[in-house]
Amino acid sequence: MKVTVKFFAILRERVGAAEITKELSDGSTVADLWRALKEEYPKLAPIETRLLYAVNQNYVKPDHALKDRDEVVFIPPVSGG
Amino acid sequence: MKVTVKFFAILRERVGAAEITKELSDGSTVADLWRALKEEYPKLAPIETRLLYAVNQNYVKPDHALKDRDEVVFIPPVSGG
Amino acid sequence: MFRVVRTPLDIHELVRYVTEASAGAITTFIGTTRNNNEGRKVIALDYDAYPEMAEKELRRIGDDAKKKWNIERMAIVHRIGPVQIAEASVMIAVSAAHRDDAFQACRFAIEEIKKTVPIWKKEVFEGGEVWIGTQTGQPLSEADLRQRSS
Amino acid sequence: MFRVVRTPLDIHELVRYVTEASAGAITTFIGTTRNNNEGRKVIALDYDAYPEMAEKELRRIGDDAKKKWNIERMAIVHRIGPVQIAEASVMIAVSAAHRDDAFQACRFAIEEIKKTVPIWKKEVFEGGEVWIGTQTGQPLSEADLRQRSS
Repeated sequence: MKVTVKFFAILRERVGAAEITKELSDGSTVADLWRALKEEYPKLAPIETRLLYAVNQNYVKPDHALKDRDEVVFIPPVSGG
Repeated sequence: MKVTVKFFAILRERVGAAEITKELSDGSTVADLWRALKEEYPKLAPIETRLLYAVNQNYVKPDHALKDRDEVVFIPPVSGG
Repeated sequence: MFRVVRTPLDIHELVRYVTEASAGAITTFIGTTRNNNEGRKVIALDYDAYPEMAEKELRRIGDDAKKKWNIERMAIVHRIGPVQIAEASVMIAVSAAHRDDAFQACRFAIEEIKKTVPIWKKEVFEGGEVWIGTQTGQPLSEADLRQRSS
Repeated sequence: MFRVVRTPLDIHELVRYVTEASAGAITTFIGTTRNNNEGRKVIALDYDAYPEMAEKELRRIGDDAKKKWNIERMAIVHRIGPVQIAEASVMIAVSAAHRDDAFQACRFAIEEIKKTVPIWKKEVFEGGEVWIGTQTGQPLSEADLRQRSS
């Protein structure tokens, strides 16, 4: 399956892209995707512990199973306002 | 001595004037002035218990002694905002 | 900026006045004429004031707020005369470095206005009119009064 | 009205939106760029957002506020992109029949925005820039997260 990953704020700067498509094996979770991204973009590792996870614009837990064409966003601590 | 009395809100309606000049004997207090006004304008009596008193734009107590040319205002419960 | 005026109020004017480079937060309060009160259908409010003393009391509220909270600027403008449904009778704006001060000072200002500023509203409703406060209002306590007249 | 925009914010627009004949109180909060933060001289803030989800979370805040307080209308607009000193990054307006509800709901909204809405600010200061929150911020608790993802 393929998922879209969008990057914002510090993650976009670390990755150097606003959006990528990622091929994953069926049954992959959000945590699996994050592990794969860290291998591809080692600069992502230092901010790992403070992330939240959104799939199709809803917050989910890291063990959430992904489906084909999901939109995944990793959310560092927010600072709006 | 002479003092100026300004009337606002319900008091102006009861008195039918926005401002009057009142001749008082020396040593008169705010309470004395109010008693004199009540005689002149009996419609003032019902609202007496809830009044505050201002002389020259400062709140004072009813036993405050008036001086010539003071500006006196009787203040019913405020309701701004 | 502490004023009693007869013209419609403009929230931009107050916000502009309190805007400061050193402030991160601005709070405002706007009091508007509500179309109902205690079961009566309200047509309009008609405000009267003792203007010189009212402005003096508004300034006193600003001074007190500055002593209590770490705020940058405060503006209060109260309209008098007739104020139609959904129109604003009072606007308050407060700026502060941090939002907690701005919220608390703004709330303080409107509560004080309703207690000590010589402004009165007459409610014009379907079937009559009444000066609000005169029937039911409580005057300042002796303690408040001592403080005020000191 | 719950929006994420790239253009300067207008307090009139929000106030007009929440104005209601049945409301007697409007509160607003405006967050502005402060010229200093933790001893740094700030030049500007630069906001980024996940816009679709941010607007969804802003709406969720409005829905939660309506459940908690007796309010009429709420508007929240957050600006993204560069926001210069003294310019507004966020504006909230709330109308209610009575002021206590308006104040509480407005305060609730800004606190929630800072906790759950996917918007981030980069502080551009003399000598560098930093994404605020990333260094020191706490993520949502497990309890918060459960609530959010339900």
